[in-house]
Amino acid sequence: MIKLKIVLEHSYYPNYFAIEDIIATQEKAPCKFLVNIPKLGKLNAASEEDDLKAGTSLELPVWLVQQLASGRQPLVTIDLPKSYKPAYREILKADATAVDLHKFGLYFYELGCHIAQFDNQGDVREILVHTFTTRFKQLMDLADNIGLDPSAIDKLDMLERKLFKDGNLARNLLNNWLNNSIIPMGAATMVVNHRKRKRINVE
Amino acid sequence: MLGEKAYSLVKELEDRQCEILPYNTDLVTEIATEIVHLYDQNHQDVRLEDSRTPGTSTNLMPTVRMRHAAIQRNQRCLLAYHYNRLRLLRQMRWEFGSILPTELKENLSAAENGWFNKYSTILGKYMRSIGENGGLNLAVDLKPPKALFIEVRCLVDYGKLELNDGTNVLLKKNSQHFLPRSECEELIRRGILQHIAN
Amino acid sequence: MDDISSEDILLEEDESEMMHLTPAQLVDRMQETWINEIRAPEILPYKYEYVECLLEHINSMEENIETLQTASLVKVVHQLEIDRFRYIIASYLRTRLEKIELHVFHILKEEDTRIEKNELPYLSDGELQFAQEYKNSIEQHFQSVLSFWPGMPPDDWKNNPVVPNLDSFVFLKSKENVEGVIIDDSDENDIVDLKEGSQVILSYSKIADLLKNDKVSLL
Amino acid sequence: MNPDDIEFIAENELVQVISNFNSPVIALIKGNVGPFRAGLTTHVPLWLAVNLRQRRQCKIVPPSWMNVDDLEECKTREKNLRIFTKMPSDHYIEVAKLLLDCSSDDIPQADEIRTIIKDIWDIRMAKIRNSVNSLIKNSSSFAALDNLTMFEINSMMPLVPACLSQIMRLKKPPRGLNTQSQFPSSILINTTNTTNSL
Repeated sequence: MIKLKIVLEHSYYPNYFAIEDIIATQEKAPCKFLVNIPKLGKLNAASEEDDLKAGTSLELPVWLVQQLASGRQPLVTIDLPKSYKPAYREILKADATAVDLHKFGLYFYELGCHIAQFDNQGDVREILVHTFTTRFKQLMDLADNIGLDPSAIDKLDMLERKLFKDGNLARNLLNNWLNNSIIPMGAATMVVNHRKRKRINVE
Repeated sequence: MLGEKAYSLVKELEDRQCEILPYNTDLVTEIATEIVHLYDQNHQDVRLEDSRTPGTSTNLMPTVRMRHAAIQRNQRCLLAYHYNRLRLLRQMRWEFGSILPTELKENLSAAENGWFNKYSTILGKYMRSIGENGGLNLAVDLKPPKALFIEVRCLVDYGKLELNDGTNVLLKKNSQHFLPRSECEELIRRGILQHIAN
Repeated sequence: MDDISSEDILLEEDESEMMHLTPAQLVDRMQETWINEIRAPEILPYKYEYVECLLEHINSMEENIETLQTASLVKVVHQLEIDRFRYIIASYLRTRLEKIELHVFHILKEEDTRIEKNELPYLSDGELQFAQEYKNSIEQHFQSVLSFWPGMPPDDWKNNPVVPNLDSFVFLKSKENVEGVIIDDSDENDIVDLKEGSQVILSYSKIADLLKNDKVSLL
Repeated sequence: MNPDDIEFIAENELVQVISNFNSPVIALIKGNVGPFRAGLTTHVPLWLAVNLRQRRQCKIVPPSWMNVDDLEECKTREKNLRIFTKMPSDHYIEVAKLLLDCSSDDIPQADEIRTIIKDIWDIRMAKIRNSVNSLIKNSSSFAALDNLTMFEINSMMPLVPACLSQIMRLKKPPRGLNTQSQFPSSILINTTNTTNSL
């Protein structure tokens, strides 16, 4: 199938319209309110009051927490989501390759990048880099179809999956090239998809 | 919860780099309603704040700020949904050409249909501007050239194809032909011909 | 007012170079330009002179061989060569178009700055017009999407344009000896010398200028 | 770029052919080819050689390095040294594949050659994987790649540059915030240290 997108050649880099970034920032982080927020009590399911009271602890999406915690007058303080707390960091430091990162956090790296803003010690950033570099060998083996255990793909986080998918596609193209004389021209991706769907509808 | 609908709208696009789903008018309208609602509430509270004597009664600014964050989030999701659909439309223009299959067209909003045609027009204009001799079609020559002629099989009853040298070829389902590569590349991409590599 | 198009300026500037460029050199330059464009994360200055010159060669060759017999060896050989060059040009221009679309707001802003500073533009006239119309089409679409908005919608999306990641890593070959390339921003002493012909991988931002000055080429 | 793009670039390499037809010089845009005299050799670009061979209008003279003895020596050297040795051609793998696919009859011991080249490729790929692994492990911001061919470098794409770019992003303080980077740059490789060199 013909890929018309060259965009793929350049690795993921978040932007305002990036679906991945929007989905990643929907993940939740614990925070504690420093002031009363009148009228927005309904955000706290455990309470029936009209106002959200100072001192309340809630788990809110990162996009919201980020806004409320920054600026000159923060409304909340952020706590690290559990996957980035010391206990979990220790697990990753012990052996990051053994961890099912998908369960750890679907968007472990993306969320981590956002959270790292609020971690002055730099522990989050350090564990992100450590985890990524330690798990790279596994990722490369998967992409290169070496030591096939496809179930390992399920244990990748979303960023790793993306890298795996692009890397694996390229590796398969390369292997095809090495093994075949001519790679025939193919129909465009969307055309093929469209046709498949049509067939399903008919059946 | 704030911004939930907007989130599910964006979620629709996840892992859909190669297909366009029906435009979700209902959800888009609901999100617009949520935004207007938040906006109105903020408007009211800001007015109350303006008339409030400092130090008296409740400070509404934190509430306003929180709602504003939700407004921005809703807007981001809404625009991301539309933007990424335009990117898909762009890809469709390159893959299907300037005329879309009707079933796909039905999945677009009126504004999207308009955008598709607009994009087609400006792209065509650009291609015609290349060089001094009437332009260059960028929708062909997608792969490095190998041979001038290639073996193809026809996948549908397409009808007559007139070649640049004036000869006519009848493209019937399952018929095989030896054709100039440059003249059948587009038909291959559109799934009408299949390239048979030996 | 004198209306000098970007192409005129480029023509003047590169005329001397074009005069002594043989067709073989021209083809090599075009190929290098094409690969650089594919590999660079950002859009590079448009090489008007190579594209235009090569297209001209193609056109006159096509005219020359028109009268030859379709299946004659000479015609086939010429046609094969033409197809190769057409592919390079088409792929080059497609790559640029994709970058223009993806980074349109960013690219147009940079282009404005260049014009203000009297620097050479990066886009061809055709590309610039396309970019502006493409930008307008997106703005119009967004306007219609946001038409329900009470008052003025926030400008967040305009303040956060999609930008190329200049930190992207690239493979490159040095075309001459280059000294003192800084490879890490956090340590200015972290430098490396590139010998002519040496191949390295590093972050694009460190060599963008070298690339634009023709000291290195991407792989 | 796909492998066929790199192959396309490799097709510019010159090879010798023995034509079985006569033709005066053909003035291509890039330069003259021919004259062709039946039974005599002349240099042509690989793309032309392959095309003529497919039309049975020539035999191809294998490049001087394409023989069992030289390649065996090359393989032994590659195996014994930790660094990457210089290959006899900057496009050895593409040239070998193209010639072995279209004209194995013209090349003595074609099957052996195919096997040795595959072995050399495998040895070098294994080296690349090792170097890449330590490169990423140390999250380096620079590596030398001397003596790797374009096709071999391309085999690392997109994964290797993508992962390095991602590491850079994970390390970097978010835009707008002026916190110091926590990680000193680790340079795995400098040009004098060949054992670490990619």
